Amino acid sequence: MSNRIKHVELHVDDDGLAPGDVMLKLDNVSLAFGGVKAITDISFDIRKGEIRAIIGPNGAGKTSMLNVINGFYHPQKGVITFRGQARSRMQPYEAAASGIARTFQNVALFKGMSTLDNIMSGRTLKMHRNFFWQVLHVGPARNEEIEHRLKVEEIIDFLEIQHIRKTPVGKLPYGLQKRVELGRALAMEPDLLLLDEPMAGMNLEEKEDMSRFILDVNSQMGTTIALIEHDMGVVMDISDRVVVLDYGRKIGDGTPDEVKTNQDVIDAYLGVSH
Amino acid sequence: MLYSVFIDPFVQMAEMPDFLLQVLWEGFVAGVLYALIALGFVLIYKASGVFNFAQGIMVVFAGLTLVGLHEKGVPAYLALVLTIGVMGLLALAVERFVMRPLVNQPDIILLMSTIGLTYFLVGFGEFVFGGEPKQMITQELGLPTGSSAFEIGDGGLLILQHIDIAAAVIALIMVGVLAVFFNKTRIGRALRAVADDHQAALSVGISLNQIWAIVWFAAGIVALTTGIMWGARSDVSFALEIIAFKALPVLILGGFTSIPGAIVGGLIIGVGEKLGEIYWGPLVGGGIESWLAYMIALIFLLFRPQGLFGERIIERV
Amino acid sequence: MLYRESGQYKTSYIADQAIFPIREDRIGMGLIGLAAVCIPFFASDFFLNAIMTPFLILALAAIGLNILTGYAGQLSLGTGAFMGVGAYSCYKLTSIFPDVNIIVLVLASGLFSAAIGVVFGLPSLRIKGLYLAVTTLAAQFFLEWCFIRIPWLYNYNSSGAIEVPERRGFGDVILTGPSASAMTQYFVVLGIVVAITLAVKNIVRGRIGRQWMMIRDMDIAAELMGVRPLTAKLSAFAVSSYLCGVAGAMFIFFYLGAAEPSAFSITLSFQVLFMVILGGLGSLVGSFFGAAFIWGLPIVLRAGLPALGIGIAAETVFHIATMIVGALIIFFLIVEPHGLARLWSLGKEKLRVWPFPYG
Amino acid sequence: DELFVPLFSYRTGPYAGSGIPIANGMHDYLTMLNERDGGINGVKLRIEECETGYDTQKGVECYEQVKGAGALLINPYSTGITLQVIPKASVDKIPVLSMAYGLSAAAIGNTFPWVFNPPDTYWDGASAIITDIARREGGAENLKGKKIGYIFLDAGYGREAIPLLEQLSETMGFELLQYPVPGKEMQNQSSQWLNIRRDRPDYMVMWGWGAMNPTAVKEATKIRYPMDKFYGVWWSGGNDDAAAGGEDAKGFRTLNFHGVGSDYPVIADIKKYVVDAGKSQVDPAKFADNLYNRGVYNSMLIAEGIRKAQEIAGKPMITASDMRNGLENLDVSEARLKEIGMEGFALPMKLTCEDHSGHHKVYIVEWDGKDWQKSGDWFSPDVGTVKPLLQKAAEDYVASNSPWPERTEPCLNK
Amino acid sequence: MTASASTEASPQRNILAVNNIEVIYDHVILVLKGVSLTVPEGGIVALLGANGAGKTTTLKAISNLLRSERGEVTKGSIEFEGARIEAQTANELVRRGCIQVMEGRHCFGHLTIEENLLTGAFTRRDGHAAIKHDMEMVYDYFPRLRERRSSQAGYTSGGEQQMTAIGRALMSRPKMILLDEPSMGLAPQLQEEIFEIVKKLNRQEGVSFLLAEQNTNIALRYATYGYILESGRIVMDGVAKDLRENEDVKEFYLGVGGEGRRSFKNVKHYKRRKRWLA
Ligand SMILES: Nc1ncnc2c1ncn2[C@@H]1O[C@H](COP(=O)(O)OP(=O)(O)OP(=O)(O)O)[C@@H](O)[C@H]1O
Ligand SMILES: Nc1ncnc2c1ncn2[C@@H]1O[C@H](COP(=O)(O)OP(=O)(O)OP(=O)(O)O)[C@@H](O)[C@H]1O
Ligand SMILES: [Mg+2]
Ligand SMILES: [Mg+2]
Repeated sequence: MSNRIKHVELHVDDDGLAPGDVMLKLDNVSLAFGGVKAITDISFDIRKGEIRAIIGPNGAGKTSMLNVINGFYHPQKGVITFRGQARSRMQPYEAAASGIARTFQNVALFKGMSTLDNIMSGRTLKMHRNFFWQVLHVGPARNEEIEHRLKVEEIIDFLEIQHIRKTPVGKLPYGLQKRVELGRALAMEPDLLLLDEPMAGMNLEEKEDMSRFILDVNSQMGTTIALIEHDMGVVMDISDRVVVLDYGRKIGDGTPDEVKTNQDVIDAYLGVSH
Repeated sequence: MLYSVFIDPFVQMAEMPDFLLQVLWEGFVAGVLYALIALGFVLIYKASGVFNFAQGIMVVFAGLTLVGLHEKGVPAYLALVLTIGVMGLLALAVERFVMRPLVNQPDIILLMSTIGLTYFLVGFGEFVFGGEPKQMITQELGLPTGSSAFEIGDGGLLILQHIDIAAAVIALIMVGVLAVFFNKTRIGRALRAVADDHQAALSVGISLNQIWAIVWFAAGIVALTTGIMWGARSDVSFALEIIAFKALPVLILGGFTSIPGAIVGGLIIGVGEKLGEIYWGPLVGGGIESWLAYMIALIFLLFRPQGLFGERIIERV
Repeated sequence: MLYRESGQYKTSYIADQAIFPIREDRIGMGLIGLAAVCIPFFASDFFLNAIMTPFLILALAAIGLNILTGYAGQLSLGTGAFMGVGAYSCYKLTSIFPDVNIIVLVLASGLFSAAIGVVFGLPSLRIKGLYLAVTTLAAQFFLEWCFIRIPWLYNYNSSGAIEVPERRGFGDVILTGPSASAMTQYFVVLGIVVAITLAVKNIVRGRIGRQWMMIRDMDIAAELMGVRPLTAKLSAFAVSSYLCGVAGAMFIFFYLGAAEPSAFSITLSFQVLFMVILGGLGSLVGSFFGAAFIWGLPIVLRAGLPALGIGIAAETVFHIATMIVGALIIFFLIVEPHGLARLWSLGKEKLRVWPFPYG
Repeated sequence: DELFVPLFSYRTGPYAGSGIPIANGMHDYLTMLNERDGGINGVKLRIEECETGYDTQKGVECYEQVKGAGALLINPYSTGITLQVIPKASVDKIPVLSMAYGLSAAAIGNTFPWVFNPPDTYWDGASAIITDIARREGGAENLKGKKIGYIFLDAGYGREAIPLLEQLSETMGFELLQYPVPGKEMQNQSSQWLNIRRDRPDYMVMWGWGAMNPTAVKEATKIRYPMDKFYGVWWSGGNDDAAAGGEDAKGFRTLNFHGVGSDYPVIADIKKYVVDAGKSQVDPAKFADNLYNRGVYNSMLIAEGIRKAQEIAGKPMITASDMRNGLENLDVSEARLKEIGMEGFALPMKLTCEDHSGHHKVYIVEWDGKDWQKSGDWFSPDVGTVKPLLQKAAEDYVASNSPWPERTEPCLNK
Repeated sequence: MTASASTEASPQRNILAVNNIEVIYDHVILVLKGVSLTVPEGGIVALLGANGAGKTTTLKAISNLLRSERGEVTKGSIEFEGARIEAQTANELVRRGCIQVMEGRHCFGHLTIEENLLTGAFTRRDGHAAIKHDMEMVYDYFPRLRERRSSQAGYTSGGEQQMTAIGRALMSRPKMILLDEPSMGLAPQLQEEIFEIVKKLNRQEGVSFLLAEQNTNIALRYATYGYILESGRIVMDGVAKDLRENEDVKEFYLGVGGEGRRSFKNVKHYKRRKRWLA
């Protein structure tokens, strides 16, 4: 298979934000399901270009937080500002269109499709050829397909999953599925990438690989990343800032070192200081 | 136009109250019978997540076996017992040769296998018993026949068939017993677990084989009851199979997993379509009964996508 | 190794994305194509008329349903009625435009069923799975009722049936009506089916097809990746109903020759559904396999069984054929739940590792 | 060699209840000819059933199958299938014998040279029923203002009679109320009968088939409809149909055009050569019931058609187009009836090139709780009304099916 | 086969013995190529290996769940308490006292947490009180579950589901538990806790464990014996302590090279090759 693409092309942002500016901001956001308060009155922000970790015990509301950010849950209270614009009820596909991509805690790949198609599916928003060209599959439609295929091949190379290109993802072992899912999110060339426990179920070596991918995406493509992870080693090593949740509330926010020594955080989550 | 849609039907209802009562009663009876068919579907769906397309044909098959045995000279009650036995065997065979090899397959595949089963039973049933409609042995089974008429107001008449009353009573008892059995017992919980995830159910030691044999048998008994009751209304023949489709809107309205839902859904559909056909049908040329039930169900669904009593469709990432 | 991919390197993505990237497959397809063209010169009229033509037409309907159910994951039991819409539209079109080539009209009639399909597809935005089946059933029964109750649809014929008029095209060849030759009709159907199948293949391997599959496999994730459920689902309904409509029109114009509303009953819907599931959800070749099986097998059995045991009564043959079809459906599902198409590719897989049992 | 006589039949599916006795009757008469006489004029008949399940699609398939195998004629046994095969058979030149069913307009022989519907069309049937009602009311003028309900299978078959009934309702001044029964709701007619109960029609006329009949009879008894005012066309006259209502159905009446019971030499011969010899599928308890006899009558037409064809062709081996001639020149006289053991079983009948139906006399049978009994005499439908309507219907058919082939077949009985 | 050789020598009775099994999916995909392992009575054995090595497949082969995935054991034998079990059904095995916690949680989404736990006790016949008692025990292990006991499992968080899955297995009072990635998605202190529970059940009630775990660090701390699986073959096995000392294991599974713990920030950009494959 082609090895022509050696170099991973950089994605250049055009949203006018400089690295370090606040990209996404949550103010006093609350979300409850019946009696269950998943998120209570949380405020925090994500800055452009950073790796932001979200940690906390099980059921603390981390996943719910990501769901709020990309419009799958609608908070009862609070304001979400993305790139300076306050967002009202936003549908998930609108969030996707505005440049937010994510991976899921329970792998949510398209089970009936191959790895290649899964990653191609990340390009959906970027493809525009209309129905009639698609029917004919000549000229523009085919060129478009190939152009995006090149992009996808870059990602495949980058994630080192060439060998499973044509395998239906349902048959892949768990760890590779997670990797494909990352690839699918990357294919969207998002400005903000939300990762929900990308390293769960991986062994050390694979976690190292994954960390490397995340760091590379962050530094080479300039993608802002929010990441939920339970492996403190990883979180402390690769993230720029960490926010800690417990029972839907924020109990800590700061650099890894600050968080590590925060007594509330140690009591609620870490158990022992790392 | 508006008058004939919104006012006239009600005027008609008020003018002939005895007739309205009769319509409601007929709707009620039809609803009970729909509910009986739906009940068979619910049992199996609840226990395996399988939409048992063959339920309709099982109704015919059970009825035919009963009547067929009787025609061959077996006394009615013995025939009843033997038929129950046959339904038991059928349950075992289905479990062994259809369900067991298809464990953990997607719903639609299981649905398809029951369609295969339908073909098989149609062929087999006609092969053994022939295709002629047979008369249900209502009297021989000691079921009431005849009817009572009640005077209502001046000159109004309400006619109740005894067999219909019996059908309603039996259906209600059946629903009650099954509802208790499936909601209050260990097996009941296991059933719901199986419907959620075959593999996980296996992994906690739930015996799918046993459970499926039990529910298919239960569904067979329900089918037999349905067969007797429908058969008493018309005849036992393969044309009945088509009526089983009516169970679909009933099911959907009640929710696929709810036993009481089946009866409530049945009644809403039964009464709704009778009222619709009698009072509104003439506006568009009649015969709307063939789709009204589905439209009623559709409208309900738009408000409650899981039916009235169905389990919420879980959406979470 | 009778069948292998190794040694066939793709030097471009275009080649990689070809419909048949493997040489053996291309050779196989070539042979099938050749056979399809040659059949009429050897086969009897019965074989063409009663087996091949309806098989092709139903395969197209199965592809239509497959788009909706197999690719977009929306279960539909209304295929029969959508085919009916196509048939009745085509009938009306032929009486309104008697001079237009019938093939154009057949292709146009699909548009009407596409429109109706979209209307009945609207509830799919809220209703899912088996529950959606009831909406399509509503469509099925409602449309069937329309076919009976709207006499304008069948030009006020007293019988309520539609009769296919004689139409000529391509010079003066009789295309439809009782005097059309089996061979002509077969070739017309073959041409339409092959052309549409290729177009569909193009759609499903491109962006639109992927969107359908995304919705099917995990609608929530699809939405989070920017797929609009509205457009994805409705476009599936539209394309699917279009194909069903065209198939329905051909079914009447090139096969039955006349039709009463009962030709488009729920039985037909189920028949097509069987084809799709048995052939393989989400597989175009599968639709052909499924159609061949469900349509061809009973006919072959009915014609073939008496030859085996002399003197079986007609209805016994019928019963036995029904039983065998039922048992075979179950058997195939057990052997391979993903349908004949999957069995086919497993078979190729086996050939690939041959002579070893596995690789 | 053999003459191939295919019989389309249905012993399966929702209509099997009516289909089975008919199929047995047709089959057994022809078998009897084979057994007793060694066929017709020394040529054996090859009798083959093709199972249609009353399904038009399967009917077309059967048609294709027998067409290739050299069928003498098509005997579709379903109005739907008849409608489908009429255009095809006219091109393929195979006669269609749709005995008392199918397209009424096919009686016009000059338009439909290949289709035969003796002894009566549906329109004859409808007109006969109205005639009988008028007789009971003491004259056609007394029908004015009466309500006549028409409950019918909502398919080609049931709708076939509507144009005539509408016409009669206009000319005679009675109100026609229609109660369609969708095919798939045949066994669930409570709505229709509720409506009937509300509308209280003075008479009910039924065009039912298969499982529709017994259900309707039952429902009628349930709403206590006066059964002696409930008429069925000949196809609603199965023994099982009426038996579903049992004693309560007493008085239910249907049209008939052949004998009931087994007191005819022909039936005795069938019993002797076929049933007792174990060559029939008929359930002995149902031997010679009403629809069985109708099957016998149907086969008699086939056999007499063949005989005539052989006579015209001057040789025993005939083709489909010889068969057409035979049917067109069919003339079953009193003497001939006697010869074939059908004296009193049927009336003499005759077809011509112009008239492929004949509009023969019919009579009424009444259910006595256990069996059908002849009630009243043979009488004629109102041919004067029916004929011009048929002519017009045939013209309409030609107009909407243009280009419809001109008749080229010579008329031999001119 | 080093695996069987080393264990045959041990005098302990084995509760589980897997002998040289081969597993094929879909009739063509060979996944396990002769895997042998044993779990001694009262032992905790860890099964380690990279993604796709076949850990899950091995566990499913043991608990007879393969058939429902269209996989089959084509060679070799599996013995539980001395009896062959390959031909048995999954539920029979649970009845005998061997239960599996499946990878990826597999909770019954429409059942509440409490009902989920109760299904775990399906095979038990020792009365309501005993079951109730055990449920309290599970709630004591996982207080979070007590809070959410009446929520439908499908709506709970990933970690909550994982706890439910483990708790459900505990409810059957098994003699042996097959744990597939028990710590996946759990917060760090809970991960530690799970293994404490494992240790406790093992000590107090003599429950044996076979666990497939990616967190090698924890797994080897609690396990008595370990196997390392690579592409469907056992490539190394040994007493846990020895494995922890092994240089390769240290480097690839524990992340402690010669110079102590590596930072994830500075991982190298080339693929390393595992030495034992050489
Ligand atoms: N749709 C919902 N309906 C009801 N409860 C919900 C829903 N979504 C989340 N919850 C509840 O909200 C709480 C927070 O859930 P969330 O998934 O955000 O936790 P989490 O921090 O991601 O935990 P984990 O680390 O275990 O994944 C949990 O108790 C969960 O049960
Ligand atoms: N149902 C299946 N059909 C075909 N192949 C499968 C199937 N399930 C698993 N496999 C293949 O079997 C191999 C082993 O998978 P398995 O899930 O056992 O790995 P694992 O060691 O548990 O990995 P992980 O740590 O990622 O869970 C993988 O290569 C996978 O692709
Ligand atoms: Mg989470
Ligand atoms: Mg695993």
